[in-house]
Amino acid sequence: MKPFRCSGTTRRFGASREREYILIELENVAYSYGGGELFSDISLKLSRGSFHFLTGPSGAGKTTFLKLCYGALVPTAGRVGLFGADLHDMSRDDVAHCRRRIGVVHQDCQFLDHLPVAENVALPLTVSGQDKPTELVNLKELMSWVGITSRAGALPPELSGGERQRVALARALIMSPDVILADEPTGNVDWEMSQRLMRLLIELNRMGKTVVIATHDLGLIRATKAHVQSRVLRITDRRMQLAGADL
Amino acid sequence: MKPFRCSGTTRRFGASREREYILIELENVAYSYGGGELFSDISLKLSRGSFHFLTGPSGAGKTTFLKLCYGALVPTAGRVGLFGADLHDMSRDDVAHCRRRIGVVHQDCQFLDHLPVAENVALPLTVSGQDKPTELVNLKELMSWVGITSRAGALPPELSGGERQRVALARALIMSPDVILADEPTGNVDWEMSQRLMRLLIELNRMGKTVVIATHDLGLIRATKAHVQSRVLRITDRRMQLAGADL
Amino acid sequence: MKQYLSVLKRVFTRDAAADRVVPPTGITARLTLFSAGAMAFLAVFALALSLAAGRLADRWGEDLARSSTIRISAPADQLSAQTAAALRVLEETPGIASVRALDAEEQRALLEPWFGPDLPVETLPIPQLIEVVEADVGLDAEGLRLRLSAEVPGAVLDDHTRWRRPMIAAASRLRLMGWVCILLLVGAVAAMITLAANAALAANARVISVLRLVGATDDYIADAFVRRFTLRALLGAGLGTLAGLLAIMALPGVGETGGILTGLGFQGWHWILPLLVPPLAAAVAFLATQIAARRALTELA
Amino acid sequence: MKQYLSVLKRVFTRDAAADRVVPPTGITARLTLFSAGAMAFLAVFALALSLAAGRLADRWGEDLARSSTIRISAPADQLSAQTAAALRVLEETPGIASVRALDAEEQRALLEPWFGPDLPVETLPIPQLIEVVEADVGLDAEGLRLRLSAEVPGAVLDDHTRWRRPMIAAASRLRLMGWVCILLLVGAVAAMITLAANAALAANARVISVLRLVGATDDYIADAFVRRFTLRALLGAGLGTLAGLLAIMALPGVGETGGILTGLGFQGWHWILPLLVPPLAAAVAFLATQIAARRALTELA
Ligand SMILES: Nc1ncnc2c1ncn2[C@@H]1O[C@H](COP(=O)(O)OP(=O)(O)OP(=O)(O)O)[C@@H](O)[C@H]1O
Ligand SMILES: Nc1ncnc2c1ncn2[C@@H]1O[C@H](COP(=O)(O)OP(=O)(O)OP(=O)(O)O)[C@@H](O)[C@H]1O
Ligand SMILES: [Mg+2]
Ligand SMILES: [Mg+2]
Repeated sequence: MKPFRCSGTTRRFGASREREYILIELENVAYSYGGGELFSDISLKLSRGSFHFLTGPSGAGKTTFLKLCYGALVPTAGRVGLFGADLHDMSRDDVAHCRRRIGVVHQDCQFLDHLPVAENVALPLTVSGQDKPTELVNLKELMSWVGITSRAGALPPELSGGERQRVALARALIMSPDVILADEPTGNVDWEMSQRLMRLLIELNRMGKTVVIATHDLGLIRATKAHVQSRVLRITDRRMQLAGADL
Repeated sequence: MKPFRCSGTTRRFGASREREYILIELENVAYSYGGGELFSDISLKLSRGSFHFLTGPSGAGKTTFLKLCYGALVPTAGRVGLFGADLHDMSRDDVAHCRRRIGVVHQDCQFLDHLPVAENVALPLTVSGQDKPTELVNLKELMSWVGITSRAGALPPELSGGERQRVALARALIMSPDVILADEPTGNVDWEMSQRLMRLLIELNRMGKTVVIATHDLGLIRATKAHVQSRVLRITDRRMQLAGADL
Repeated sequence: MKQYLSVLKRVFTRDAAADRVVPPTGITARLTLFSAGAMAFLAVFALALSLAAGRLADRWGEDLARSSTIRISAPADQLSAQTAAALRVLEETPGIASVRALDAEEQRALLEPWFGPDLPVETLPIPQLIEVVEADVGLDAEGLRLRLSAEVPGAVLDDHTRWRRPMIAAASRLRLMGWVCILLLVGAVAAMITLAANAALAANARVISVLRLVGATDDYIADAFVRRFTLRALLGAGLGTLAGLLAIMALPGVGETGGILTGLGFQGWHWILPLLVPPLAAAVAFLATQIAARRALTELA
Repeated sequence: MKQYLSVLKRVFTRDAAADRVVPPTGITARLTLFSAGAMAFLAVFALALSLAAGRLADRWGEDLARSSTIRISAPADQLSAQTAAALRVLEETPGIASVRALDAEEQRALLEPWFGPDLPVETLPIPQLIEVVEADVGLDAEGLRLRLSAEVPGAVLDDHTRWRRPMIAAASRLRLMGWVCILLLVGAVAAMITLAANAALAANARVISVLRLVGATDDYIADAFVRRFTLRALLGAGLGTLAGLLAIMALPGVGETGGILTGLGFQGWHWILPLLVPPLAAAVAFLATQIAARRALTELA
């Protein structure tokens, strides 16, 4: 495997003291899909070990915001820094290498439909050349935690909606990433399962991972807040606000 | 437009007194995807104007059950009756005509990605040859109710997750179907919007439509039960049970 | 059959609404268009080649098979008598279209390469040549030979068999080559369009399942695709045929002197043949898409 | 260039894990395989045709251009003297490979069709024919004609120009036809494989975006596809070429008597040419997929 190239090759972003601490940084970011601006002037620092919820009405831009955080979209104004490097200065390969440090659960979970579930979960290992036998232990553990062991040999089109989301979560976690971005990871699973998945994410957060979860489920947020110190970000009226005690 | 062929051409199903009343009927139905049986011995009559919730853990078979109800799957045992006709006796065209009387919101909303949202909503009208100008008033009203008027000209891939679900609901309702089957229709929308969508479904139910909603969101079920007389079906342990007052 | 006719009718009845449900552009559209076009272009070429070979073979066949020569070698005083006798025999022989004794001028032209233009044909003891052109029914060469030997002792019938055999073989070989080419191309056209239509349908599997789920009948869905691909193949093959015809007309003509190899082109009613290529391609596309769409549909509930 | 070499190296380094990320089968796979195969098959045919035409043109060119005839018409007593004089002149003329006076037997064979086999050549006042074969450097026909008219008054040089012109034209036309076919097919191969690779990539757009999102580099993704399609085109074209060669060998041979039209096949080092078709197809597929994959990738973030 090649040495990690995400930072170092490009100009450092942020003050050097914060470098180790701030993993993803947005500075006065605005985004527009071509029509009016979806949101503007968003500044945020995601530091190591933080836990954020992202909420807001449907169509407010939660998914768009997460895409900015992993470099799938480039802001129309402002700057995005990933692991200390400015997104603008990063090559496509640099972005690819950064993605290995960011686990993403997409809202519309997409898989390689011709590979069984287990291989889909291991896909980030495969494409980064790390599919060693030692990792397979991890794989088994992860799959049993999200409760898809019995479906390990199935193809993705044969999964139920909730199973797809759990497989997507497992795939996001398999590389043991520094940052976990999950977009409505519990939209299709029942309450017990969603609690179980949240426990997994809380556990990972305790181990130092940065977690951002976009969700519209206020009940989930309330239940989680009891177990972990988290901040709730709300996108409304083209602005991002820190939600107060009203939750 | 051709006369409706869903019933009449094939053998009548059920006793003749119930014919007008029972729209969809399952008799000792079992289903298996090839492995073990997913559920078995389910009997259920969906009568005109009834309101059902369908719940159960992820992977229990909610989506599978709904697919049996609109003829997308054929039961491995037992019989399914659609609008008084036995599914086994129906031709492919009969099934297609029945689908025009059943509005379905799929869990993974799929659209024609090359047509704008408005045309996707009107698609059931187009394929049944009913895209008359009079229907377009309906279309506008429906789109504004589910809150996607501003996105009417967008292409489906440009929608947010919640917007997709609302477009799918609008498409399911455009033909003013007798039966509405919705699979997690509020999995990706916020609480206010989900309440708004439920009000629409309750309103339609009051007008005599049969409604079945598969959801894992117990809060939604509780909130809705206050406004409409509904029954909650739960699939667990390969059986379908009527949930009691514990909800 | 009757079913296909009604489908055909539907295909050529434009339905703007139904047309829109199939994605309009994309790589598979270009693929169908191009493969129909390229194959039509090649088919026109092969057709031209094959027809030219056919004409060539016909011409050789006729020139060589239908004409024989009778050579009368006799003392100068008997020559004209024997010639007259031979002509009499020939006139009574069935299967002969025309008979003509060559005059001195023609004989000189024939001999010129060997003797030069100044040969005094009249003074030489050279034989008289009679050109015999056979009728369509054919000539009984052996019978004629027997009668001639009986009545005109100095006559020798040369029916060119010796020359004919290799030429006929060569011509039929050319013809064969042309037909092999045509067959190959027809096969390639059919396979190519079928595969392109299948690829396009596979790429549109989602469109098909969405349509089926919102209550479209099989006919509606299949027709939308069949119409699209049939018209596309027709257009592509039409353009390809046009390009092929233009290319053939643009090829430098060798003119009359070219002899056996002139005329890689179409003559007379043969012009109709290349015009059959586009409808043929459309028919193949129609069948291929029809079958592929139905197969794709029955896999859906 | 150097970049492409390193990519080439990667392409032929098997990576089982990377291979699995591209869907193994499906219609686009068959499409690539078949279009490469069909086009290779046709290319082999066109190549054979073109080479045969080339050989034919060469042979005619040689047969006709390299040989001339000198006809010596003289009174019987002067004939042998003039013949000897002409041979002397010819021996001194540069650009002549060999010279030979035809003997009576040969002259009789030439004249037989007109006079019959019993012609007493010796007793006739027919001219003496001398066959002249030119050397590679070429013969100055005008100069020779002048010298002959000075030294051998009865000699006439016939350099076959009259015969040669249409034949050469016909031969070059055949050659042209062959090359047009080859060009057409090379173009069709390239376009077909490009389109098939593009269609396959379009069908796999989702695979590409999933791979990109889980952190695969552009090189990894592009290589997986390029490897798949290059090998597939190579296999398809290999099978097509093999089939084409077998078909050509299976065509009935006309043998020596066929003359100008024998030998639709490969001779000598020409056997190497059809073997170049599969690598060529693979190279086209390599470039097409490489370009298409990179284009598809830069559209993704
Ligand atoms: N590719 C695109 N082109 C144009 N507009 C887009 C595109 N993607 C998203 N949008 C629009 O931008 C807005 C924000 O989308 P986004 O997906 O970020 O919303 P969201 O907050 O995730 O909503 P939800 O809760 O429904 O998933 C929506 O109105 C959507 O229609
Ligand atoms: N095509 C298929 N082939 C094989 N197994 C399938 C197929 N479709 C679904 N299954 C399996 O059947 C079970 C029930 O699936 P179903 O989609 O009905 O569940 P569900 O109750 O809708 O779950 P969820 O709440 O997660 O959507 C799941 O375990 C799923 O993996
Ligand atoms: Mg979203
Ligand atoms: Mg489901």
